[in-house]
Amino acid sequence: MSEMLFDPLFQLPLLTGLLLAGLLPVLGALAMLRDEWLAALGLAHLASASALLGQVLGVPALIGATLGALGGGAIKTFLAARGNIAYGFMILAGWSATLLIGANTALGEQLARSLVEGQLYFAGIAELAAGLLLLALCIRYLPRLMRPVLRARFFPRYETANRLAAWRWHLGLDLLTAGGLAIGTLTLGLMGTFALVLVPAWIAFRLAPSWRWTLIGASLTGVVGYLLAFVAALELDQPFGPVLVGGLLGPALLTGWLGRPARFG
Amino acid sequence: MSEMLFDPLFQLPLLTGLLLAGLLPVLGALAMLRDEWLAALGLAHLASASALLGQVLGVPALIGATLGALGGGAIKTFLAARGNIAYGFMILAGWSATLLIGANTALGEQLARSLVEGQLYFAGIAELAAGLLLLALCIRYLPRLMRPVLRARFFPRYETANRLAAWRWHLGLDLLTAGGLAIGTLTLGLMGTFALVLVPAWIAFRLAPSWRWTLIGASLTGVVGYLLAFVAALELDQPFGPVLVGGLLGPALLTGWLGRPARFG
Amino acid sequence: MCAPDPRPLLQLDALVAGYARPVVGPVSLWLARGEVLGLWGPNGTGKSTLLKAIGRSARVFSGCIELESGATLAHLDQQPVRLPAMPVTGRELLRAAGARPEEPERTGRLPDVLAPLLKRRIDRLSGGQYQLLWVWSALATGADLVLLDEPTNNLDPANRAALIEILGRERDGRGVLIVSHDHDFLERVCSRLLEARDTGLVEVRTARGPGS
Amino acid sequence: MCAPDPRPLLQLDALVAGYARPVVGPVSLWLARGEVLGLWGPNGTGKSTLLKAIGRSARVFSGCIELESGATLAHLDQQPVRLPAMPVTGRELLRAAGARPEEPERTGRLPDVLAPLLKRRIDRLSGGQYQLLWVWSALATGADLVLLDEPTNNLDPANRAALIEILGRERDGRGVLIVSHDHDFLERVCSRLLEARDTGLVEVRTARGPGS
Amino acid sequence: APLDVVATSPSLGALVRAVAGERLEPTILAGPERDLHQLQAKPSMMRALRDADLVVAIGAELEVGWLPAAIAGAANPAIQPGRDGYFEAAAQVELLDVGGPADRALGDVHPVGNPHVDLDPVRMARIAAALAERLARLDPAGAEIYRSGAAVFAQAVEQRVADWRARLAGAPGVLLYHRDAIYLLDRFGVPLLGTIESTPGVPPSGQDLLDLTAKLKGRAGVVIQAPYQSPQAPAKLARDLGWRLERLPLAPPLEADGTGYLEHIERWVEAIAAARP
Ligand SMILES: Nc1ncnc2c1ncn2[C@@H]1O[C@H](COP(=O)(O)OP(=O)(O)OP(=O)(O)O)[C@@H](O)[C@H]1O
Ligand SMILES: Nc1ncnc2c1ncn2[C@@H]1O[C@H](COP(=O)(O)OP(=O)(O)OP(=O)(O)O)[C@@H](O)[C@H]1O
Ligand SMILES: [Mg+2]
Ligand SMILES: [Mg+2]
Ligand SMILES: [Zn+2]
Repeated sequence: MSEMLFDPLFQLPLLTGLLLAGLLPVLGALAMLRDEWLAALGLAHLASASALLGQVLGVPALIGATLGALGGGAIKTFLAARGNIAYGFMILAGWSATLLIGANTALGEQLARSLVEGQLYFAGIAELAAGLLLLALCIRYLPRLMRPVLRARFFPRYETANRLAAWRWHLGLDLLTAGGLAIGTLTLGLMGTFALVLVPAWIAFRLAPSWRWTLIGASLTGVVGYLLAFVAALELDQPFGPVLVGGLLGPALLTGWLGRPARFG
Repeated sequence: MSEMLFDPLFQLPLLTGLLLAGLLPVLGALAMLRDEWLAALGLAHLASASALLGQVLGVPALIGATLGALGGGAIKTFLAARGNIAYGFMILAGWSATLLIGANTALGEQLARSLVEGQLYFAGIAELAAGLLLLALCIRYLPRLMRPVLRARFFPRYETANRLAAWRWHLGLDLLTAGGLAIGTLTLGLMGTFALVLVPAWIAFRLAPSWRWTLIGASLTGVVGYLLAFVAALELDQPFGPVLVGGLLGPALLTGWLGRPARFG
Repeated sequence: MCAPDPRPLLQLDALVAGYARPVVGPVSLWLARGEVLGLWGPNGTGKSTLLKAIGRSARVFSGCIELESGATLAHLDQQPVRLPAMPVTGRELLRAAGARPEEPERTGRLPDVLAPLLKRRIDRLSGGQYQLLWVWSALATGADLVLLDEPTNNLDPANRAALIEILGRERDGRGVLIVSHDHDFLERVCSRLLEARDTGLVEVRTARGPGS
Repeated sequence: MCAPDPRPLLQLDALVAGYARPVVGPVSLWLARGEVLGLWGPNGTGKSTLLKAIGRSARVFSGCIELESGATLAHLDQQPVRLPAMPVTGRELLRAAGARPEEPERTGRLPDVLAPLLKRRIDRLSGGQYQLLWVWSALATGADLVLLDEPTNNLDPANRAALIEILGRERDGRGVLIVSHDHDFLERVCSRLLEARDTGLVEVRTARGPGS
Repeated sequence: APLDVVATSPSLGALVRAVAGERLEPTILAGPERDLHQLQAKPSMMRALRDADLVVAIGAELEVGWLPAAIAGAANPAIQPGRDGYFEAAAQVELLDVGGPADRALGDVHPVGNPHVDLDPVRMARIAAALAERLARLDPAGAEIYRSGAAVFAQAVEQRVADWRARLAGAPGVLLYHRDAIYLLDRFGVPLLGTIESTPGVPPSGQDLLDLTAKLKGRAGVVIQAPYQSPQAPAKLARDLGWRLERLPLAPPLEADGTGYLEHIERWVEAIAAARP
């Protein structure tokens, strides 16, 4: 087993994934706070649509997809759309646009999706670089975004009352989320990214004693779940994405069971 | 145009779809009330997984899928899981199971999705019968489910306090939702079903003066959007699903724009 | 002081309740039909937790809660449920609670201020308007035991007086347990008043004695 | 009655505000730094709407709102925001509001009752505990104008007294506008008191006159 | 074995066995039920690619969604595109559907030409010859075996093509889901009556179905779909037209060799020939 884990073939993927498994849950906790954990699915649907559109116009799929995700974040800020429902609408819009573009141009829709979705075992130096870029962006911007995010959640009137340039940090966070999820999807695949955003944050929200520990706990849960899944996938020779989901759902079920509503008597 | 609409080839699909376009928004309004509009996506992912599993075991896909959706509803009741997050977990569980089954058996995961997804133009007498069954179930059970649902939303403590056999109506509603969405997905496709559940209810929640009118308004929005989309899809020779989504997103954007947060001054 | 009814509607016996850990108790009390029992005490002493334990939504660590068999409960939270966009009218809300606004003979007369609100969406009511509707929804259900948590929040003096009047009419065979910080209000509506102190619940004299 | 300060912090001039339709006004009032202005009146007369209009979250139909340029606002809703599962401590909540619980010299002394709550998750506080934290969060921000809506809800007499004391200390150059149904509370903390009547806002005498 | 050979599809695996006989045992990445347009990677796939001396792919962007990334991830310099260790079947023969959508009404094409060459036995024989040369270059010691293996396979194909041509002469035609069998139809002059999807992955519109039914009503034919394709539309069209519906994989079973490959073609021929009224 250990020799598999240290097989140089899987070192770069292991490292890149580890980075994302630590970062995505932090973005996930912020998304959970804002009730926007559906972000990964919403943005991914927009990204496939715009990857396809990009191909029609001769833009490489990767660039088209990234622009689509970032554009989705920007449009969300612009429409002042908040909450999961915004991403629900994104799913619908992206999905139908993909099908309509597919039906009216010479480009296959399935191909577009598989082009913008990565698989961990393919991760190379480019994905690692993207992960490091995400790390840098998070270290630079998350600390200063944290306060406005919490404030907007608990004191929604403060922002409006002070004509704060709220759109600036909303845009910042929406773009950071979109970018982070795009990098996650390109590296881990959509399902792994969705799982890393949703599950560790959900567990941490139940158990953590404070916001600080929510972020730390979510990140640790992500990392531990990731490592277990990595080993399990290698051992059992399985695709990584679904094993990661399984590895994260286990602890979630346990948490849910432990924290089930107190019974009477 | 009109001759297309009255082309006997399309009469059965038109009728079946019309039935569903009137019913699904009502289920959607209930789902929106419970903050469970993600149901369609969650159940569909479970249904694909179980359709695939069924094929491994030699069960016909349709039965496997239906059992999967109903089982999802039952498990949700059993775990007392509430809200969209329950369906978020269903998406993850169903999706990873599909991929794992796909990767380890002779059944491709591509098939899974297509097994549970219908297309309106294929609707035949079986789909119409399923739609009528849904109509009958809704007429029979929705009126008596309405009060407990509203009560659980606004007076969550009443149920617990009275040891009401709450799980019975929760199960009833979860199963009705699962069944309704399964029939919708088999007939209209996943995207059309998701759109019919989410969009008309969202519009009605903003505009309706009462719960009664929310249900009526959602149903009417669904029917009108559906008819427009049906004609448009035939006229423009487009796949029906995305056109329906487009036809519903238009009014939603308009509603959102009209009801945008009041500006200062 | 003797129980007006030999078999109380509700009886708590050395009840210790809480969440992950116990936060209140041991508490013993009883409540008979026809009584309005008040409970007051400092913030955070576990009054709401006690109501939740009776309403089966907090955990019981020891002791027991005995409720007359078959008795129905209406339990309102301290903070009314207000949701961002809810296309439900006041009348529909009352119906959902189990009240019949059309049949005043069964549920008592609707307060005058509420009548014009019944046609409006509840997400467009003011804080006090919703509060009154919320409290009324519990009283109009015909539940045998009504648990109210801070019912006077947000109410203006006139509506507070209306609530006092309604509760005064509530002596018809059901039991009401009210948690409030409004001492004057409790004095006016309660037949007995308990105070939460460090030593446990202590009975306090009120203007309206038992059965007054 | 003369303005204690020639340039008021806040001035409303024949303001008509509401949502889809106007619900309050025309209202004219002014508030100078150092004042605590109280507003009371029946349920549904538009007090909260007025605060929202000042806080730029209700629609202004006519008239105008003038705020000293550069003045910052803290606006609390009538119903505190309580979310089902929120792993945020009291201290983190205060920080998010812009308060510095560690620097009492800047934001005023923290009420004694709050200190032990700062380490706990806010979803595990009692109604009154959270209410006090919530109100304090607005006062500790250093905003120039603080809008409070029913701050005494859920507070026990001791905490209510603590709030009165805190507000008494608030005369240091900021303005506070309080909506409440607790007339006694308003009398104690406000330098001026306005009553919402059908005819508009009417000034009422209080125990503490202007500048007392 | 002297060479580690990885084939993306069972058709190519069968071809490797046909050429190399016992000398080489190819690792096959996807079973016949898999859609080669998309594939989930397992760790064993990455190891196979890292250790491979030769990757045999279909090419023409059929595997573009995963193979380039997998090869890059495996960091095996020998199998990079352009090197001797990377062999594309589609690059060895002339392709159909080159140069953009020739006939929109019949459905869509892959941008650089239709890659599904593995259903044409004649092209496969030519590919086998090229593959033999490539293997010979990588493993000179086995050159004789490879060349003779390719020749034997070509002969076997030639033997059967005449029979197949005879059996398929005048076959009424096939309705496909995707343009994945056009090489076979083109080889034997069987008409392609249409494709059910108008674009890969896009469900047919109502008009498509109407047109197809209207156009094909009263004619004879057979609907053939791959196992991973959505069954509803083919089933409905088959029902409406009164045709047989065949579900045939695009590739032979995993363990197939040259004979197994020809057996696989035989199944297709049989299904198409049986449609004769
Ligand atoms: N969900 C919870 N989990 C853990 N502890 C809780 C929870 N809710 C309340 N508590 C704690 O239990 C104690 C009692 O809370 P409770 O809400 O019952 O007080 P209360 O008497 O109703 O106070 P108030 O007058 O402020 O409403 C408090 O110390 C509170 O912090
Ligand atoms: N979102 C809304 N949309 C439409 N009308 C509203 C809305 N919110 C409140 N109203 C109506 O506006 C009027 C004023 O409401 P507001 O909340 O300002 O009253 P208030 O003076 O604060 O009352 P209370 O003392 O009960 O808090 C009421 O009649 C109320 O029904
Ligand atoms: Mg309480
Ligand atoms: Mg108010
Ligand atoms: Zn293809």
